[in-house]
Amino acid sequence: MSLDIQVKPAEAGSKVLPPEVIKIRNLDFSYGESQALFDISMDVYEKEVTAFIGPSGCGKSTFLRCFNRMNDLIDIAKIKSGTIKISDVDIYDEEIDVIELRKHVGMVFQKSNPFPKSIYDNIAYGMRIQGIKKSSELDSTVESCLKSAALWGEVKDRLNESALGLSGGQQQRLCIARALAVKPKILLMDEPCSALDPIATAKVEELIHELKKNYTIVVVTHNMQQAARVSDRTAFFYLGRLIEYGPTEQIFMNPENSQTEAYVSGRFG
Amino acid sequence: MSLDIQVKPAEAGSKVLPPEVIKIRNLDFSYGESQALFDISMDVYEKEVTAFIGPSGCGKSTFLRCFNRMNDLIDIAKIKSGTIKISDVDIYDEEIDVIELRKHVGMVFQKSNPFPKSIYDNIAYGMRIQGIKKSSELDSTVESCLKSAALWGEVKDRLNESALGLSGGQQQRLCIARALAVKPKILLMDEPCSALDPIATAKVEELIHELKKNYTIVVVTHNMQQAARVSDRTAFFYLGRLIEYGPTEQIFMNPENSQTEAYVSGRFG
Amino acid sequence: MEGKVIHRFSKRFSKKAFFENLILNILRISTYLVILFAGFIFLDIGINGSKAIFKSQAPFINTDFLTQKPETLHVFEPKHIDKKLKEINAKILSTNIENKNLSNLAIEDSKKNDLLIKSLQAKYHVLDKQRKEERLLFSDTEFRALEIKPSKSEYVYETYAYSGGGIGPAIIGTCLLVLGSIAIALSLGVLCAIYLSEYSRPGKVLQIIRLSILNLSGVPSIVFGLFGFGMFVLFFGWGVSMIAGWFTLAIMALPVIISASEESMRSIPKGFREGSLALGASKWTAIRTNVLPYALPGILTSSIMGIARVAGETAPIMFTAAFALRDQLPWEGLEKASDFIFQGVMALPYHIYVVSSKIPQNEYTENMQYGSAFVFLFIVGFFAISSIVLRIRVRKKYKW
Amino acid sequence: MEDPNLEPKDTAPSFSRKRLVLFGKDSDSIIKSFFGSSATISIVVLALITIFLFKEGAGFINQYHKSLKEYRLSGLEYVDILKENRENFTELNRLLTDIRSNWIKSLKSNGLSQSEISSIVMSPDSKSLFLGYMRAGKSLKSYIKNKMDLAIEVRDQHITNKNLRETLNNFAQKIEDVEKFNYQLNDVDRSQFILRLKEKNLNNATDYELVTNNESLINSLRDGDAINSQTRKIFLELIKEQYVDIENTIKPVDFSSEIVKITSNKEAYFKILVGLESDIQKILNEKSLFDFNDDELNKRFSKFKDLNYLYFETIDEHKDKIKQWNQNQPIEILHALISFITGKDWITASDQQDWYGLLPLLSGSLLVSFIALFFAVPLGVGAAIYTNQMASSIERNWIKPYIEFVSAIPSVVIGFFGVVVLGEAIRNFSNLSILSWVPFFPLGERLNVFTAGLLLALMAIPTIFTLAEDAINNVPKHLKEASLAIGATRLQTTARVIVPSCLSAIISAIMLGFGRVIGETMVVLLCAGNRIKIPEFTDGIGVFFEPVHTMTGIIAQEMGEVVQGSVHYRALFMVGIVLFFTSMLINIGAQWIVKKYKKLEA
Amino acid sequence: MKRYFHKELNDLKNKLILLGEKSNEIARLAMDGLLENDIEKVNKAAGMDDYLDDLEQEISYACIRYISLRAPVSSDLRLIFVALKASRDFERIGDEAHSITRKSSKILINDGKLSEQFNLQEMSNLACQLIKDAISCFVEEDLEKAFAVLKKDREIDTINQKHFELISDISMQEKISDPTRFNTLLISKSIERMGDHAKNIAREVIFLLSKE
Amino acid sequence: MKRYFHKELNDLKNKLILLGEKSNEIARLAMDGLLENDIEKVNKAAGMDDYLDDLEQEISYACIRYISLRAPVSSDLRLIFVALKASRDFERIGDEAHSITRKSSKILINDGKLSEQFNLQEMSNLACQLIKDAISCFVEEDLEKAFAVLKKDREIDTINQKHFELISDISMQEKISDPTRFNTLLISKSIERMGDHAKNIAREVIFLLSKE
Ligand SMILES: Nc1ncnc2c1ncn2[C@@H]1O[C@H](COP(=O)(O)OP(=O)(O)OP(=O)(O)O)[C@@H](O)[C@H]1O
Ligand SMILES: Nc1ncnc2c1ncn2[C@@H]1O[C@H](COP(=O)(O)OP(=O)(O)OP(=O)(O)O)[C@@H](O)[C@H]1O
Ligand SMILES: [Mg+2]
Ligand SMILES: [Mg+2]
Ligand SMILES: O=P([O-])([O-])[O-]
Repeated sequence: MSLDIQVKPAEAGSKVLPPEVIKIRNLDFSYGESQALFDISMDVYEKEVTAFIGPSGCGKSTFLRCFNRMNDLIDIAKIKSGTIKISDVDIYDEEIDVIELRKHVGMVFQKSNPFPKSIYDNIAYGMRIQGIKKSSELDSTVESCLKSAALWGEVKDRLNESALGLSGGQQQRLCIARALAVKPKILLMDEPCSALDPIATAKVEELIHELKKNYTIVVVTHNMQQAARVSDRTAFFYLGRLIEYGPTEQIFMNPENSQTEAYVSGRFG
Repeated sequence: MSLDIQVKPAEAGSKVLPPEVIKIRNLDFSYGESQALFDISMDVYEKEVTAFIGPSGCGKSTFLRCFNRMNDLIDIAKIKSGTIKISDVDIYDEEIDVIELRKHVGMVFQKSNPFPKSIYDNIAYGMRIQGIKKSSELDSTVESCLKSAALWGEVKDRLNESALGLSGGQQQRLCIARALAVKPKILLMDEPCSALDPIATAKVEELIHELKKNYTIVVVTHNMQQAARVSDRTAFFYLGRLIEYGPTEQIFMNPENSQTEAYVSGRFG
Repeated sequence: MEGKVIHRFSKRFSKKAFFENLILNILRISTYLVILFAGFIFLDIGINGSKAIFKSQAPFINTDFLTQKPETLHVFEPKHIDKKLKEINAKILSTNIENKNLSNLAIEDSKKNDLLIKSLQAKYHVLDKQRKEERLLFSDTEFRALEIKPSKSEYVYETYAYSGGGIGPAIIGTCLLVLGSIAIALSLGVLCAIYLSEYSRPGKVLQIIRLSILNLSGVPSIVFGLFGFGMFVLFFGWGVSMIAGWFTLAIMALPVIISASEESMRSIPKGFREGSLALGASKWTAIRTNVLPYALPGILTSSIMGIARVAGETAPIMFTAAFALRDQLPWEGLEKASDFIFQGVMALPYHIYVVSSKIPQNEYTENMQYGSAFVFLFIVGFFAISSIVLRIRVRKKYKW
Repeated sequence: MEDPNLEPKDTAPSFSRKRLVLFGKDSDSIIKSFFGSSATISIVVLALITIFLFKEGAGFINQYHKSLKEYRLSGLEYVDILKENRENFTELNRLLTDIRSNWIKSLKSNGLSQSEISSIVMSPDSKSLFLGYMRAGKSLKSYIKNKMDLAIEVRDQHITNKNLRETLNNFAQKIEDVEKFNYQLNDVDRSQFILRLKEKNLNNATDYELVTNNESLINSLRDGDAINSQTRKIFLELIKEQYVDIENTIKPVDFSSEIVKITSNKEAYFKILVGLESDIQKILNEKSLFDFNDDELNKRFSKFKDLNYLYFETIDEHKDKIKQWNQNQPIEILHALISFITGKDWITASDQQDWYGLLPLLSGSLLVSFIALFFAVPLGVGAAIYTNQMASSIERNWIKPYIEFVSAIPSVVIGFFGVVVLGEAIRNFSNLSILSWVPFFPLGERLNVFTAGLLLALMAIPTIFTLAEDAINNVPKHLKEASLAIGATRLQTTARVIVPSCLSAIISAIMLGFGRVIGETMVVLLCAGNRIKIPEFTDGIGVFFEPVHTMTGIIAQEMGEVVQGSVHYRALFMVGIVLFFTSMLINIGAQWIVKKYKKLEA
Repeated sequence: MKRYFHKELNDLKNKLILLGEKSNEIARLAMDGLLENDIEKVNKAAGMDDYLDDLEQEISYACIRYISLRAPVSSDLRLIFVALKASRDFERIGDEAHSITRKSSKILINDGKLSEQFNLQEMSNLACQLIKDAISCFVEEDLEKAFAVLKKDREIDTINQKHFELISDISMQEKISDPTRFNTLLISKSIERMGDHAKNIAREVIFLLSKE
Repeated sequence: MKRYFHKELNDLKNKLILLGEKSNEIARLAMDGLLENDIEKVNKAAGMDDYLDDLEQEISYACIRYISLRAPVSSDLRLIFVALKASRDFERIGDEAHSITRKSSKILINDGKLSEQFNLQEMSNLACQLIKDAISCFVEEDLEKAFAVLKKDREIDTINQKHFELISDISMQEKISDPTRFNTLLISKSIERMGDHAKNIAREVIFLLSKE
């Protein structure tokens, strides 16, 4: 079992590699007959931001949604071969409790999707469905999550207003806070800023940067500048294949693969 | 009558300013009670690309839609004072035929919106509604428009297929071609690339660059990089006011206004 | 147009604009035509019906009409007036015929005849008023209670079925039918909708289910009636009974409720479900907490529409649940509790059908006919309007 | 619930263990199957509807087949062939009478007085023409009437026999039951028993012993005592007696012998025909130059003469038909179905032969739907387009709910309105003297297909309107903007972009409107006039003002009165089946259109 | 709002200041060593050059990294440019100092003493002052100081010119050996180059602050 | 796909090459003027320096413009960097040539002739060759050539070293005057700097091509 694309020790700098949290090996994934991912192997490291970039339809979202088995919701989606291990547990094992997995691996979506409840209830939702009812516990978690999501200051006086009254960027940060409330270790974000304007985007990016102290984050983005800004490691996908994966600096400054280079410098297509 | 913000001759370079096509003077615009634009004066120059940037809700789209009176469709929208002149004709005059105006000022929208017809019919639509029926004339215009939109090569073999089968970027270019078919002089684009991936975006940008040889183009964008790349002149809006307007180089390299500087360098907000 | 600068954008007259205006006006007229026609029906039934419902003195509402059982109306009209009226009528008729037979040349004569007719009509009106004052009206019970019946030599005696009393049992019967059937339809429909919108996977089975629902919604109500008759009344042996009506109506309302509920569940953004699942909710939890609560207003709204539809139908209950006349209220004279659901009831729609097709239209029956129609229209309209208003509100409130 | 010892080690996250399962399935899949089962209800219901319609309707073909067989065997069919000839003659006679009445009218318009007219019309000359012609057919009529009575008698006897045999079967069954030891008398038996005993007492009033015995027996029966072997014997005896009585009343009919009576003297019939022909010929020859002093009438008279000769020519054919008629010719079972579908008559409860033909109902339904759609489609679609695209927002805000509200008016209320107001109004309108030039005005019938069609249009408009408006509304707003931005006018945008992109949905809305119209019951039942006859399409536009009956109407009208299990009952279910499948076809068609054109549009 | 990567910009700036100070230090050491005949100082200065080179490398890398990853515009970008150019200048100052040390050690070994006629003391003071000023005008974003630097540089040039004339003066030949003369000349030239670099830095600061 | 602004990058590259060639030319002219005693050539060379300075300014502006407007990454960005640095080096080459012309004119005025012992001819040939090589390794994207440049530079250093020794040799004193000696020394030093700059350029090309 060996990584096809391995970070050259020299390039990863002299610092020690953090432990891997997600290990993907030789993953083939298909929707019905059409294969969407081909033989992908990579490692996602702890407390780093890993960005997936690549042209539309290259399978970024598909790959991301493998990590918390959101693809289970699509009937024809199927992992043909390969394994995904999170903390050394094969998450596609029969014995896996998907619910627990999803608590462990939080997700934030492209379009912010706050529930039409109050801000407080949005955050408390995740705990409530786990049966936590004690209001003191809820209160403190809501506060800490909102603080982590850098939203506390903006909403602390209107926790009981509807979350739909927030602006787009605030909604997206609320969704992040909501995901934090179930205490995940890993956060997946599928184009979290694509519907936001530059200022809101900046705030979310700031937040991602903040969060990486405590969480392992995987983020899909169409915006190369964003990947460059927020991520520690970047993976470039094309036509369902992982073309290059390495530290973000390397990908943007000295990509090894000419396709990667063409893509990041806008010559691609 | 004087421009509040005038391009300093020195900064516009030694080259002579091209003639103004759109002249806006002291425009106040409101939706019902809430004013959306405040005292805007500026000139749009011929065969240049003018970009509007600014945070969400600052009135870019509103301003753009004033130029072809698309705001007429909104009941509560009203120009409170000020004039917009296109080729020295006040377009908000009583005597204006809006249909003719819109033929003169084409528009391309944020989300590509091809009609559910064939590719050919999409382009021919504009001519047909003007009563042109001769198929030879239609054929030649369709071809030339598709060529101008850099789409001919990609679709020439399937002109009779539905336009909805095209990819997002192709659809957007089709919409541009469709707008060209009625021979406008000015093209307005409201976030034409916001729904596209980087490659499609690049193609559309390429196209805009190409088109500016023959058309005056005004483009609204959230993407500052894009404004920097495609435009000759950039206007920065904030809270319904025009903060700074000048050659793109100036705005991005040496903005005069500190708000502009903060915005373009991501410190804003 | 002197003094005007002609430029690129200036307005010019064109055939196109004229034609456009023409079409616009044609469309506008056709819209208002529909509105007027329907409005006329409302007005006609409203005005005539309110005569039966409202009274000039307190409590202003004719509670008797709304609560009492239908009875036969016994009418005694004074004979002498009746005779005179008939004579006048005959005269008018003959003059009319004469008038018609006159050739076009005899203008003078026809004018004279017209005058004659007019005077006769005036006389008729006076007499008619008198007749109305002198006639005697009794409902069945009143009539039976009479010690001395009016003599037949003085009065012309006629009876009119259903025209006395009120329509109480029919109102009650309709309410019972609607309540029961909606309860059945709603519980089944919502379950079905949950499956379709949340659990179903595209495939043969789903296709068949959808096709069935679609077809079910198009099946004519009379066929539901036939089916209910064949299955519940005969095969299950329930007889003409409320429960047979319930099930027949429920099955009829089912497709409406299923598709409306499904639609309102589908309109909940996918993000709500995904968001919830991604937080570690099980599928059912996600539905329970994040789909149903938001879909509920929509479901209720459309089920009220279902109620309106169910309440308005006649054909399905004609042979399954409705009696033309039943002078006992549903809770009267029951031997066992189960008899309650196994009894036929009166229902407003069927009642209206009966009184408008089986008895003559005249001044004695008209009041009751219009009154029933008005009450019925009011009940159904109430549900319909509340559903429409609710929906508008719901749509405004929930925008995601 | 969780054993702490099972808690995974610190390194392994906790999701590696499945949660509790039930019956080998996790809770989610159990919930899913619960909902799934309730979803299949729609299939089940649809299947049940089909099953029950067929269950009740299926017997129809067999029964109708039997009835048709009897029709042939009993000679009724033969008589009907005879009647065809008579009908032809009657028709001719009617034509002649028509000429006569027109003649009187024309005389009147010429300014002649009543007495003058009658002297002309009643002159011997004309009398011999008109009366003579009528008399010529007298013997024919009486011959046919005679034969018909015979045939009906035979058939009735046959049916009676059939019923009696059924009763006998019942008795035989009962006898068998009683003979078995454990038979318990039920109430009906008991009262019948008592009745029979009383009767016996009356008949044998002299036999005192028997009477007293019977009396005591009656009393014990009245008290509800169980029967002992003795009484059973008596009971059995009585039943058997009854059995024999009934058996005796059966007079078996031998169709082949009975038929002889009917078909026997064909020669006499032919003679009558010859007589008729010569009589007519004579009259016509005599009166060939009869002058009405009116070109129009003369023309009609000469045409009448021509028709008579045509009639003579048919007589030979008629004779052949009579000769060829064969009682024993078998009737295919399919024939019953075909004659249901293509039958032109729907005649029930007649003393001759009942006919269950679909055509008059189907044509009525279609005609009424056509009228309804004729009004509803342009108005509904037009209103939808107007409301969505052209109306101001204030207008839109009330028109939509208003029209939706119209859809909630119960059909019976609309029917009531038609009966009480609209029918009368339309007739009064047609009575206006300004409109007397319209050929079929004034209208004879207050309730006709037009009244019903108009009201049905009102019911279909909301359906069409709502669906079409939704479809138009679903066209993305940006398409409209795009079109306007190119410089199209509002109308061009509507006609070229918006309507085409939702055309399939509009068409399917129209089809669903059609489905609603054809399935509507109460309005047609109340307002269509309920005349069971194929509309006279030869009348031109006048056909739209005839009373008709419809499929839905007939079910609603007759279902309540038929005997359960009779041919008639089953025929109504057959109509139901036809309705069911028609509506299904319409629905599937509507869906198919949407699907097919969605693909094209997409 | 401050973005997290603006901290990187600050770091960069600090590094540049550090580099400036180090280069100033190395220049000082080299000169003092020569003037005070302190071979240790000279050696110390010679040893510091590598550090400076590394620092310049680092800054240059940080700049390229910042540009590729953060796409800076306007003043941020100007800062990067300034960092890039100024670091190069500082590094060159270090280089010149290094070459001074080489020459100094030769002089110290051969002659042990410099002719007092050479105004090296003043020159070196001036150069160091210039470098210091350049740094502080960058740190304090002081446009006037920057212009002052431009002016001062000319003084150094004049002294250098004088040295050249002095050294070609015959009278000098007697006092010190030829190699020492040449080395002194080259040292003077190096100091002049230092002044030039300081001037360049001041120019860049002007570019940074004055929006060109 | 090539984006329209990649043409700008090409223009930039071309400008850089032009600058390189001009700097080579100016170096050649200055040296030839001295060696061939051709005062005209020297003057011509002296006049070209301003042009070079402008070109460098232009390139530098284009770079900053490209970075702010086009946000380049990877090789594009490296090219910009190389352009930025190499243009500076070329400009410096021009400067050195300029200073050579100044010294040359002095020598030509004073002595009129250079000692043949100075191997200036070879040195200048080498330097020009080096500059040429640096340009061509950039144009041809030839990594090997670039490394070759690094090597060759050492030869110039050696010659320069020799000159230093030669000039401090007593025997030289007699043949030519002191100022000429010093000037010659400084010219040699300048040529050596030119070589250094060419070496820098080669280093930058290596950076551009070898992905660091
Ligand atoms: N539910 C699905 N069923 C079938 N094919 C799918 C489905 N979802 C995605 N695909 C296909 O899988 C491929 C990868 O899709 P995916 O959404 O992962 O791309 P992506 O990289 O996220 O693109 P984008 O940037 O547009 O979001 C595409 O070719 C797409 O058509
Ligand atoms: N139809 C409308 N009715 C009322 N207010 C409106 C309408 N459209 C826009 N506005 C308001 O006008 C202001 C300017 O809106 P506009 O859409 O022009 O902003 P924008 O700069 O285009 O923003 P974005 O980048 O989000 O598109 C906003 O405050 C918005 O809320
Ligand atoms: Mg995606
Ligand atoms: Mg906008
Ligand atoms: O490094 P310089 O050659 O410019 O002193």
